[in-house]
Amino acid sequence: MPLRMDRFSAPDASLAVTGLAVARAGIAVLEGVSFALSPGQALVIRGPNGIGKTTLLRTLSGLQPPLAGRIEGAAEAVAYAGHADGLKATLTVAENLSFWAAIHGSAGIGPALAAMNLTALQGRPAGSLSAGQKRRLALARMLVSGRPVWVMDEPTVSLDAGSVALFADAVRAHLARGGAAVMATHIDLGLPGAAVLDLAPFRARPPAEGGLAGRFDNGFDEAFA
Amino acid sequence: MPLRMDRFSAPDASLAVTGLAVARAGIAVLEGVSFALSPGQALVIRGPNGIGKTTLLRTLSGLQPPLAGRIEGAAEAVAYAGHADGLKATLTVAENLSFWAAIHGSAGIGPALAAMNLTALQGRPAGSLSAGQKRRLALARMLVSGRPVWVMDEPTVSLDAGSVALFADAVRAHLARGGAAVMATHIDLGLPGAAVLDLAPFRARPPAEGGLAGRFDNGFDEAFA
Amino acid sequence: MSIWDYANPKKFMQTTDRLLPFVAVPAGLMLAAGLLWGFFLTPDDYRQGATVKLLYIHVPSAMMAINAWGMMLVASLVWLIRRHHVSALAAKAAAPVGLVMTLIALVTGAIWGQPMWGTWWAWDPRLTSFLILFLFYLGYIALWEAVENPDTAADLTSVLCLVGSVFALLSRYAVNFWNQGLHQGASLSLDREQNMADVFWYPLLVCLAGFVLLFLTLVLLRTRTEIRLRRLKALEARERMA
Amino acid sequence: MPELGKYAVEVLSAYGVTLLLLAGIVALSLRRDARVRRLLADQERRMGRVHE
Amino acid sequence: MIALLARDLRLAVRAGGGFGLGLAFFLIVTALVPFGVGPEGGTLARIAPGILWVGALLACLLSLDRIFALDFEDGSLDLLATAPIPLEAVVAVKSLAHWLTTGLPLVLAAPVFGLLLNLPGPGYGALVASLAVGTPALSVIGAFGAALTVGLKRGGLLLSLLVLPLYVPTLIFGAEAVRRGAGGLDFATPLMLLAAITAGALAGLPFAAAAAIRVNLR
Amino acid sequence: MIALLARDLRLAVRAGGGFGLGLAFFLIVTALVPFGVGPEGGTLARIAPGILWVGALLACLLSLDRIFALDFEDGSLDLLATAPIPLEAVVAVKSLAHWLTTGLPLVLAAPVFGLLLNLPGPGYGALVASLAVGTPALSVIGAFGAALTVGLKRGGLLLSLLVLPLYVPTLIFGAEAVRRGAGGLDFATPLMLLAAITAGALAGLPFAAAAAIRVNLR
Ligand code: HEM
Ligand SMILES: Nc1ncnc2c1ncn2[C@@H]1O[C@H](COP(=O)(O)OP(=O)(O)OP(=O)(O)O)[C@@H](O)[C@H]1O
Ligand SMILES: Nc1ncnc2c1ncn2[C@@H]1O[C@H](COP(=O)(O)OP(=O)(O)OP(=O)(O)O)[C@@H](O)[C@H]1O
Ligand SMILES: [Mg+2]
Ligand SMILES: [Mg+2]
Repeated sequence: MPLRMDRFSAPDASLAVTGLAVARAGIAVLEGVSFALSPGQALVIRGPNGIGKTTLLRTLSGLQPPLAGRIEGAAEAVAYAGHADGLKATLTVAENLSFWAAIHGSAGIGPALAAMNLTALQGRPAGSLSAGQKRRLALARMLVSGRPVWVMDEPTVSLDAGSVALFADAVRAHLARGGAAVMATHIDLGLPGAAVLDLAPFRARPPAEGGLAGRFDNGFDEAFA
Repeated sequence: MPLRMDRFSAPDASLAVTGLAVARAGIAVLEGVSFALSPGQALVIRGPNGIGKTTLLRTLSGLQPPLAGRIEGAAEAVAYAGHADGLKATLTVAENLSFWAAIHGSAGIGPALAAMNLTALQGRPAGSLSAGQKRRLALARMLVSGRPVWVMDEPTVSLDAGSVALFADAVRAHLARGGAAVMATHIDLGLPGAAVLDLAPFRARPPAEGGLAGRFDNGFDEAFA
Repeated sequence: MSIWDYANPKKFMQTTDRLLPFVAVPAGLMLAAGLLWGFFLTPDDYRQGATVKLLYIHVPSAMMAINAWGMMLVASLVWLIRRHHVSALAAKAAAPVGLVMTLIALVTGAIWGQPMWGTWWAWDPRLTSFLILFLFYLGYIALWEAVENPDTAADLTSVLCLVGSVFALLSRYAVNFWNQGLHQGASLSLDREQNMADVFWYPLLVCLAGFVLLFLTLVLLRTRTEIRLRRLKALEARERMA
Repeated sequence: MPELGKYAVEVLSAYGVTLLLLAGIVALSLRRDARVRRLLADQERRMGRVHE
Repeated sequence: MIALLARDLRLAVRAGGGFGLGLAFFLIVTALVPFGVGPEGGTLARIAPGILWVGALLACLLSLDRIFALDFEDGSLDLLATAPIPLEAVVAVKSLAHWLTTGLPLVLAAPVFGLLLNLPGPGYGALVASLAVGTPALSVIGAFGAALTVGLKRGGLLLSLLVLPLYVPTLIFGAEAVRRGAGGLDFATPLMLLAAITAGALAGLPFAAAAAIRVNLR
Repeated sequence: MIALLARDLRLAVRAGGGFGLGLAFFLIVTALVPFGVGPEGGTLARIAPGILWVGALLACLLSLDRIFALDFEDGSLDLLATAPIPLEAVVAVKSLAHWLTTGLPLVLAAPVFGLLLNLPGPGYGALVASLAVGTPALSVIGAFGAALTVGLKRGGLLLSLLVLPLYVPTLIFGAEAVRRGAGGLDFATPLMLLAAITAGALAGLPFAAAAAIRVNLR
């Protein structure tokens, strides 16, 4: 793989989470989540639909504040890829990727294009790609972000078997360079070494059973006591 | 399963395709595709990203004209579910589904909600569902369409294992009622009885090698010969 | 041999390749002759003074602006009914030329208006309907530019051209209803003798012919470009497929 | 040069603008034609469809 | 069909205001003009008919891209195109929904805005009548423009460019009717012409719009 | 940062016209008013300053939702919010891109539109000066409104409702400057006030807008 082989400078690739609770639209969905991730490690997040994987990953990326608990590790170290691809239909593949490379101050996009098998498509407008091709482009963005912690929400949706293997290679190379990765998924990613965290046990309990309530509710239950 | 058990009235669930060629943006992507589907059968379409699965399915649904070849079977028999879910974020789950039921003149939405495990969510606005919950709702739409041929593009994207099983049950029930289904997918759908069509051999050849050209090109190669 | 044969790109390219010089050269000659004649060799009008010289550019450009839209309408209909690609591309090729003609008519009219009516612009029906025509050209061109797929673009712009023509006629009528206006009536009719003296009339005819030929030249040239561009797109696509 | 009287500015500017616009559309058309020709020739060569 | 109408109306209401927002925009345009033009009553009264019609037109215009773009983006338009109702009917129903949420409130509230601009007394009848007759044409013409631009990513401004020249005849006859009404003259002729435009647009444009949508979905 | 500006400009151009379309809308508004108001030159000249400013304002307004909504819908805004440039800078750059594609062309083309409305001779300088000084404020204020409504599905009309009142001071001083200019009076005072508004908006609003976006993404 023709990727840069230098290790990451600070901020580094470790991430530790203790007693984290996350909320969606003000309602706690997960609580008591703890894990630690050091450079070179990958964590696969599993759990049924609607348990809160997306919410957890957005919180890790600093897009929303945690309801409770601590996240150690800078949000600036995280590169996030969500359900939406964040592509501009009218820009070409190369233009889309160059933009993110420029924003993150990374050098060339050639290696990332090659790693995701997009070199032949680089002149095409992103809007004319198939679903899987779009996803490959979204993943190539992680490579040019130059950030040590990759946080990805169902990265392999729509990918064919060959592309899943490409993706797994890219993640392995990233880990070998001292990076870390957190990925939510329902299917096998082809990363046997990764730790797995099943979120089912952390489903937030209703406040009546001792679960966390939103901040407002705390002062509120008393008011109506 | 509490689904209606009546067989489909006309138009019926058979679909036959001979020598079909399909084009995307005027460029042939597949050619020479032939298959026949009779009531009770399911066909799984496979092939790498960008081969033309989505294009083929849209053509089968009558959303775009074929470049060449014949499709026997009425477009009116087909219910289509694409990559996009077609949900309205501000309507509730029940409202979304009732709308499609009304458009297709079907009766209640209760059985469809139950089949896709959405009954508990029916009062929620669709915009507040997680990715997998949205997909379940999109699939429930097939059940209320009352149409005999289901054409689905990667139906199980974002679904957890339990939901994939629910979906497989729904498809089996549909087949048992005399319906048919065509599904494009990269992963296992849990439908062992289904026929599989790999599209790789049908990739359109360039016109130089005898492949089909767009209509415009026909008079055109000569002009620049 | 029927006229539809020329809708075949091959036939069209071959024919126009030979034809183009025979249109372009007379266009240049007529235009030069008419404009020079009009500018240097005609007398001033006793009322309008030297501004009468604007006649030789204003009237031909105004007529071509309308005729170009008419040609686009015909070409769009041919595309919609017979699906001849060359026809759609010819309509596309004509639009910028029509736009420029409209612009020339507007600008020269405005310049003429200052001495004649004491204002650059008045909401006269003729002027107003030209402004609307200008907008239609802009919208038509913008729609061609905005659509990626050429066949889709051809279909959409053809529909726009049809609907637009109906509404352009309607506007013309509405505008008349709304304001009686300052502008000259049509004097270019067959019984022209009351309206215009021969000294103005003959150079005007030459200019008219020049503008028509220039329009033809440009449309043929631009259609050839569009066909090549279309060809280029198709080849690029094939290359990607291979 | 004919005597244009007090309308010299109007007449000359109108002729000027017209010639400018006409020359503009002609030049644009020619330039675009040349560019497309060149691109097409490149493309045909690249795809090995050489001809005279 | 009724389900589609109900859905579109419900969506408009849920989208935060529905009825209210078209009105609010109309209000703001009519309120901004005095700020721009200055407050003398005479000038305002003279331009009131025109400004009211231009305001109505812009309020319509601003909500046009809602007609199809959202349904296109989330895939619903694909599904509607394959549904058992003809696409022409879909266009017609969606235009109707647009009119009910934008045009109708304008018709009902127009007298109030006339007041803001010092519209002379006899003009109110003409204002309401002309808006009632003319705004359906605005919605249908707008639906046609929206259908043309539906495939294009945020064709908002292109849509305006395409639609506004098509609006000119409606605007002329509408404003003329109000002007005549405000001057105490007979305004039957422009009103009849307005009605003719509306009838023609209603009869023809849904077909053109449906054709455009089919092309755009291809 | 420059990459972001280049991207936004490129997107605006690719979206079919970019620079052209804002202008086209301005043209159409100024052209529609005479259709509504009637063709007499005197009335038109009197209302020209106000209408020109209202037209510029509406042309700006119509393209506002392009500033953030598209980036929100396709997920880019999430990514920009986690990128190594501050969100305040993102807002500022995006406002700048909006001004370059909308405000600047208006400034340059305004004299032509003045012609259409019979703007009296001395008003042209004031028109160009006031638009040049005032339109940046329109873009920044608009970006703030767009930031407030970015989470809401198609908040287009809500956006107009929020933004238009914020535009009123700019409109008043801008139109006043042109009116004074057209009347041959000194227009330095309204121009200074306009400049003050622009400076204040540029200094403060990017922060408010960035905060609003952060809340909306949560
Ligand atoms: C922006 C302003 C103007 C526009 C858009 C305009 C447009 C037109 C059009 C469309 C025609 C019609 C050609 C035809 O139907 O035969 C025409 C002809 C003509 N215009 Fe203008 N005009 C403008 C200003 C003026 C002015 C100010 C004058 C002079 C006082 C003028 C004098 C004429 C004359 C003499 C003709 C020939 C009439 C005929 O033979 O039909 N125009 N113009
Ligand atoms: N905007 C919202 N408003 C209210 N509730 C929401 C909203 N978005 C999500 N939820 C709820 O929050 C919970 C967590 O959603 P989240 O998207 O994190 O789930 P997920 O684990 O990513 O599921 P999936 O596997 O389906 O993507 C779900 O129950 C969902 O219904
Ligand atoms: N709008 C478009 N313009 C040009 N080419 C396109 C367009 N949309 C798709 N294509 C191309 O057409 C081909 C077929 O695309 P299609 O979406 O049918 O693939 P697919 O098999 O569904 O792929 P995936 O598994 O990734 O969804 C692809 O190579 C794609 O790049
Ligand atoms: Mg999720
Ligand atoms: Mg696909």
